[in-house]
Amino acid sequence: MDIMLFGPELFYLGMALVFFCLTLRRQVQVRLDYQIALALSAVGVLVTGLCLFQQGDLFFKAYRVDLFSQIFKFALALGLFLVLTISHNLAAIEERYQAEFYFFLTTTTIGMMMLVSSVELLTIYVALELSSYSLYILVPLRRGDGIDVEAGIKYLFIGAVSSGFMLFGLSYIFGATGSTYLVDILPKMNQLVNSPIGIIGLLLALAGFFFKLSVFPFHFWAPDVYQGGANQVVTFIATASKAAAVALLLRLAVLGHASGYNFTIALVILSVVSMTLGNLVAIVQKDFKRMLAYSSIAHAGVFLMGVLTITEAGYIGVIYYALAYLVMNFTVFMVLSEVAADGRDLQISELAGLYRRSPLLSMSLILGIFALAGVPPSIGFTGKLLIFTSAMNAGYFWLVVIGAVNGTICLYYYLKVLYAAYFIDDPGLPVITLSLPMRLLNYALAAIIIGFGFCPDRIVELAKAAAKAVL
Amino acid sequence: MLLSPFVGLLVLLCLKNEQKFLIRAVSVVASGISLALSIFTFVAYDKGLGGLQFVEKYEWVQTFGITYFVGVEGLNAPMLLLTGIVIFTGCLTMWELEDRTKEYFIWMMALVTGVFGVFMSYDMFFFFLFYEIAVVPMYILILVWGSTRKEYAAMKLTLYLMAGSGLIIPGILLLYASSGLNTFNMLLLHGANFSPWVQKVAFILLFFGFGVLAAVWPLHTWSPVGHVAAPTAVSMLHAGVLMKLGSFAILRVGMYLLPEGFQYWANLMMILATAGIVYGVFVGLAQTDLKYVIGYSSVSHMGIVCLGLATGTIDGLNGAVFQMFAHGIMTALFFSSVGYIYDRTHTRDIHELGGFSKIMPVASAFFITAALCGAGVPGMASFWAELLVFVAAVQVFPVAGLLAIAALVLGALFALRVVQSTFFNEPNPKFVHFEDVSPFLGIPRMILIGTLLFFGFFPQIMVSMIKSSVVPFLQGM
Amino acid sequence: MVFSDPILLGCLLTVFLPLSAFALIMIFTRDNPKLSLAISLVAATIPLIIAWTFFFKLGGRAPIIYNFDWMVSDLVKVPFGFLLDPTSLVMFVIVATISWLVQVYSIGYMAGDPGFGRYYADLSLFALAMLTLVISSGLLQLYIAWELVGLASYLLIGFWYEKFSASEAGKKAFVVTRFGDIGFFMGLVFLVIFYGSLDIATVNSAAVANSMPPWLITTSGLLIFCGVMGKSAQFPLHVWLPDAMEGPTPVSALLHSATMVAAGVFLMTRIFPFFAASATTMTVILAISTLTLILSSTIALAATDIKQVWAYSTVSQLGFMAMGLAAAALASGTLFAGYYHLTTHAAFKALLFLCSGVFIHHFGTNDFFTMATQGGRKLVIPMACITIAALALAGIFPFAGFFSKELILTALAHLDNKLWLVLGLFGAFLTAYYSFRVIFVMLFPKSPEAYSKVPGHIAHVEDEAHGHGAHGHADDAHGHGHDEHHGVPWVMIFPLLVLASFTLILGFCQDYLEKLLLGASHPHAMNYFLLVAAVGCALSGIALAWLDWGRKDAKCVGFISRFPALQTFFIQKWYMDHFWRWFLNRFIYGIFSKWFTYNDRRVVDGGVDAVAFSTVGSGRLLSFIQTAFLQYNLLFMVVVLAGVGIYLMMGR
Amino acid sequence: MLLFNQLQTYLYLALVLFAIGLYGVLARRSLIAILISVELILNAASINFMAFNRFLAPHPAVGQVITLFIMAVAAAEAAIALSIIVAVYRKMKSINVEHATELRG
Repeated sequence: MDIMLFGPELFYLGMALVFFCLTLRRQVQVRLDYQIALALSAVGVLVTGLCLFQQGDLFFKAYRVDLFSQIFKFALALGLFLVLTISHNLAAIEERYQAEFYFFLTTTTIGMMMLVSSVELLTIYVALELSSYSLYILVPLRRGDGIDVEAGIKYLFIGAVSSGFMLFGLSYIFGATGSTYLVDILPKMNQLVNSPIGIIGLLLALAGFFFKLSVFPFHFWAPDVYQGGANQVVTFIATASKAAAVALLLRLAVLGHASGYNFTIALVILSVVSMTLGNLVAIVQKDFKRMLAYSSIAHAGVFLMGVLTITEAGYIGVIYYALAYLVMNFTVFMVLSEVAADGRDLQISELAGLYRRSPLLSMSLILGIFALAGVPPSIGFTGKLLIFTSAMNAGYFWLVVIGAVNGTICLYYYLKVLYAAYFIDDPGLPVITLSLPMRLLNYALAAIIIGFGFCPDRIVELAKAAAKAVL
Repeated sequence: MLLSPFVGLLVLLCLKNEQKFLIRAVSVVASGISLALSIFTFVAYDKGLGGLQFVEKYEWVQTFGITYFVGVEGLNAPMLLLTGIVIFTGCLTMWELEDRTKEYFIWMMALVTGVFGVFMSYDMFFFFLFYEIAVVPMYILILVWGSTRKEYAAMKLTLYLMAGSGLIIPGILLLYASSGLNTFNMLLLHGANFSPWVQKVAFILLFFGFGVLAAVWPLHTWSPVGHVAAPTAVSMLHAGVLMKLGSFAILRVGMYLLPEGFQYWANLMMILATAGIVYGVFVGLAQTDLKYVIGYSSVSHMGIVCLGLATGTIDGLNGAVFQMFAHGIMTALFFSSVGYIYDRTHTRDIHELGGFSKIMPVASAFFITAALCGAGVPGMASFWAELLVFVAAVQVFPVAGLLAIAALVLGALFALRVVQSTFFNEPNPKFVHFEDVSPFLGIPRMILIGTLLFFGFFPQIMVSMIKSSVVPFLQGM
Repeated sequence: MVFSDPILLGCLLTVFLPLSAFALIMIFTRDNPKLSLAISLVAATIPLIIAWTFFFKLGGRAPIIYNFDWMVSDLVKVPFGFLLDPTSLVMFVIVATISWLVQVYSIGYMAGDPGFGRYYADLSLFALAMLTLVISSGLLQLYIAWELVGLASYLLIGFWYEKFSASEAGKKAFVVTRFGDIGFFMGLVFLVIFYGSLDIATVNSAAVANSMPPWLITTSGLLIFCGVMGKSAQFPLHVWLPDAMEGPTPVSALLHSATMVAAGVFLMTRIFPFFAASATTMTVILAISTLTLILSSTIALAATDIKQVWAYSTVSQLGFMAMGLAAAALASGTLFAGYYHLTTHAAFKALLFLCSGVFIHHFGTNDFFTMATQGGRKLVIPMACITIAALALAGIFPFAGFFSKELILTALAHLDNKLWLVLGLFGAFLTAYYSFRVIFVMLFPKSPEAYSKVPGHIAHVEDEAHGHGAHGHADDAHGHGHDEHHGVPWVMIFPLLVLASFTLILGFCQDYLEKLLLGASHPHAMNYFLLVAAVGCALSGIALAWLDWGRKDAKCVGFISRFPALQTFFIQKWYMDHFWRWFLNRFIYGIFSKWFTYNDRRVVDGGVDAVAFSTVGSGRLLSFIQTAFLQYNLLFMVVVLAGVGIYLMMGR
Repeated sequence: MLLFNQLQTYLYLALVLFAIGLYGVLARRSLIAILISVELILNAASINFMAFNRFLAPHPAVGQVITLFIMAVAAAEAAIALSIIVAVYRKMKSINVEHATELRG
């Protein structure tokens, strides 16, 4: 067994152990914890980056290491690192729990890394639960008046029920095919869907994955968790966790496609409803994070659109967009957590006067928002266009039309954010000063959003190679 | 040419907020360079040779067949010239801007980059990309520097235009997907055999999508509202250049790639265009806000453009493109004059204004010139354009053509009504103390008038330029 | 090439000198009266010299044509060129001469006006446009110049723009003529499409008749005549011309009597063969112009403003010219009668206006009753000139008007239907009456009280503001300081004398002109009956005027007051203004504009807003799905999943 | 053929168990009861795995391994859930799901 194949996971396991030890200490050293975490996660990014072009199978072929998984692992590592960069001021979490915050973030990262490599049902299940359970705990870690635990409990139960469904569905699939390996299951899908057991099995199984991505109707946790969780935690859920979920879906969607036309139609409907519902409800939100939650539901629909094309182009689009989504969503959350430095929930109206309080942040906000809205030249636009292109190529004309119309609807609430940031001013609000690293981060993010939006070629080529690996 | 506003933008980013003079100077220089470049391409374009010139082409995303492909031909050279002129004059016009100067010019430059990009792109991906770049900064420009119900207007305008994009995306992608060529390159797509269904569906999607920006009736209501709210230079750019993006795109993407679709929908185009011409004039007659009046005149004039396009003849297309150019300059002149007056009096109600010929003879002369141009008085560029369009229209759609010509009477009434109540009669004593346009601020307006007159007296320069591309264009159809 | 060809050079100079004068004055010397005047005068004098030179040098020669490409699209090819043939040469001379005279005259008239520079700039613009119109070789170029003439007219009428009535009149003039021009334009478009060329020489040739179906010729002919109707103020588009008197009087003389309004008639002569190709067109023209003649003459009977009288007289004389042309065409005659009348009319009508201008300038009122009571006849030279002009207008031998009118009446007499002739004679009678109404009032003033019964006349200066319309005080608003009534400056007298001499001479140039225009003089048999009838009508008109206004114990009410209904009808100008106002308010503003606006705000825009609001509303509605209660969410989840499951099972 | 030696028996058993669990999840208002119901769903899945393994699977150990894993995971889940429920109780003094209704819209 090549250690490099399992390198990232091992590294983060070690990192988790470090933090596990740190949680056992008596006295609290917040700065030290933070510095260790940041340093380790930076190394983690490096390690994952080094392992980018590894290839091979592990654990009786239940675990596949290929470019696809490694790209997502890199994204996850990056996501973790980015989240940690904005965790320098964890006002929302009590100091004595901060070490645990790092610990659970690390474990959930491990879970997700395993998730993107799993090609066997049990492995998928275990990895999924590992990543979820850590998040279940992270959400109520926030200090607050009770909405955090409420969010946590909802997250937990919706998650538990979904994974229960999934497991029940997996058991049917296992029964019908006699195997837990995706490779073995795939060829048998065709006859499987003609039996009720196959349909129910597949449907229930997908529930768990849709939950992760917050696709309608498994989206109910998202608004509550986004609002209730600490800003940094939500940032992680909204960025890295989404990327992992997309990766998982990409692996599994082949199953759905093999199940025939009806199944595809069902997925199309779910995609459309997700997009539309997410965008419409987002319009009426006042809380910034809650709005972003609905936006994430809408984006889940977009991802689904790309996934269900089951073409190389579609996969390229989805991979590209997943990476893009990580960056642009992070940008917005970064602004959010910088503005709400005391860890409170940010109302959209509280962005008032941002252009004066911090021009740099307001620029980042504009870029992030425009990217989310799919306005060029940003990675968001390019990614969305790639997905739409592939969907059109696959013949989903109306899906694209609806998607494009949704692109307009979503602009409405995104522009409301800009309106608050650019037009309303509240002279009472103080200027926000940013440290040098934060400023650099802002510039870097801006460069990525614009640069890769305008010159997507390298990423697309990478995504192409990755898509080849998974298809 | 694409680069100069972009470089200007980058330089502006690096400047400090306080260096207002430098900011203005940089933007004026940047826009001046683009003006110079656009004049250069206009002059240097070899009409005898025709076709695409000054081509730049790079593979961009091979997997999806995206190429960075820009060039100049007879159709877009006038548009580039128009953009160059309007942006240069627009930057000069806004010289006095004090509020958040830097951001303002940054967004302006972004917008202009987009506009140049649209006119020059021959790849649908970049075409659309630049199209959106040109549209989106409007939101912030109107929101921050606008007036009169600006929140509503900015939101409405942006959403409306984005809804248009919502139609364009499926349209473009449908072309891309159904061609089977895996390319966004328009010249290559031109050769693709689209099925009749694709032709019809894609054309109507693109027509309405781009038609929103071209203020095709009845998708025009964003335009008066938007113009009213926008700051002067933005109105200039918007009415002068951005609306042309829409009609240009209908020509370049819609008609060029989908000739059968165009044939199928030509009658619809004609009806909407004629409706717009007549309707715009009538509604404009009832307006009392100067900018509303101009906004509706734009609706009417863009109807003429659309009518010209709908004819699908050489004369019609020549006229349409010429009209785009002429109307762009004319509207820019309109808005810059109104903007000047509004900046000082803070009213645009034509009943409240009055006697401005006495108070600001120069400013009024600018406006009156624009109004006369709008009324189609010969000697101005727009006369020729209208002549061409009308001849073509009567030839192809006699009824629509005659109706459109008849609307010219009202056009005159329309223009003169405003001129009379704003500039003639006794001056309103409230405004008597205001100063006339200073020579410096007069420069941009003089440039605009000069352009109008120049092409009014020498239309052949423009027409032969346009024609050099229109003829092969129509042969290709 | 330009310099080697003096004729071309001349043409170009004619066009570009006024143009550059306009540009120079507008841009640089607007605020410097002296310099502006100098520039403008230079730009007027040189064309004058060129015009006369051409007239004598090129008079008898074959037409000279220059054509350059101006704009070449596909079907539309617009050349820029010059056509010098007798028809254009005569008009060229008329325009250049009167234009120059008026410019000279205006030195005195407009002295001290704050807009002096602008005035001369506008005059130069007019000169440019009118001269281009006259010598252009293509109809489209002519149309362009035609529009520019309209523009100049607009600017000059609204010259004193502070006055509402002036700016309103300018607008009216522009829009109403534009109304006709649209028809003209449509006609041209038809010609372009169905014939392909707008070259005057070609259009006049027989080729047109061969290549176009008759209905098309009729249609385009009528459409083009719409332009004539607008510019030459024919019924029902005549309404703008009387209002146009709001402009400075020299402008009225130049534009609104002698040259610009004659452009319509000139156009008819210009493409006379084309018009003549359709009898229907010509009959319509004949009917309209006759109606115009009668209408405007009757209105002139009741006017009290001296300029109004001459304005309506202009309208009627233009109608008369058109009648002459139409009749000639119907009776396969020549264009000479109408054209000749145009020439003579230009001289004597300009004279009339300029003389009136002297009075207006002097007395600061437009009301000739007031002028008379204040001693108008003491200004001897103007009074003499105005009388000469009135005699010419009335058609009394040996003044110019006599000859040209007689020619037109002859043409009318050639028609089968003698009604036209009778109406023409009636018009001549009315003309003589109203012109001598003015003359006799001025020559033999009564006490102011005597005129108090005249409807419309304003007895007291204080009441002027409430007077009939706003015409009562047309010129005194611009305040060019003529409070001390010193003598009339020579620059104003000189043009009067020149024009008066023309009025006297022109009558005897008939043969020369005819030869020039038609190549040969047709010694036509004098129809003595007609001669007697015409002179008789004129004399009886004068006599009636004498009875009503001239003699010592005249009642000073006019014979028309016996028919109060008619009188009101005439004073209200046949209610044409009312009609147009009603039409505009009722249909354009009241129906179309209002309802379209309503539609725009409520339906189109309202629809858009409704979509937006319903989107937001549906968002609000959908947000209720997200209840706070965990188990509802779970239930919803299960139900949807079950639904999808059922769908899949069904579709299996 | 004995009832307990048939695959269907176990599948139905699991299905019933799943249904009971689902009902419990939807109907019970106590968080702990909901947790128990979730465990029932997991157990239903376990039974399925075992049954399929016993009657169909080519490899005899797979289902059993999975079941073991499920038990472990379910234990972890229970631990986490209970800890959160404790937190809920601390803040709300109630473990009734009807009291956790702050977040809506």
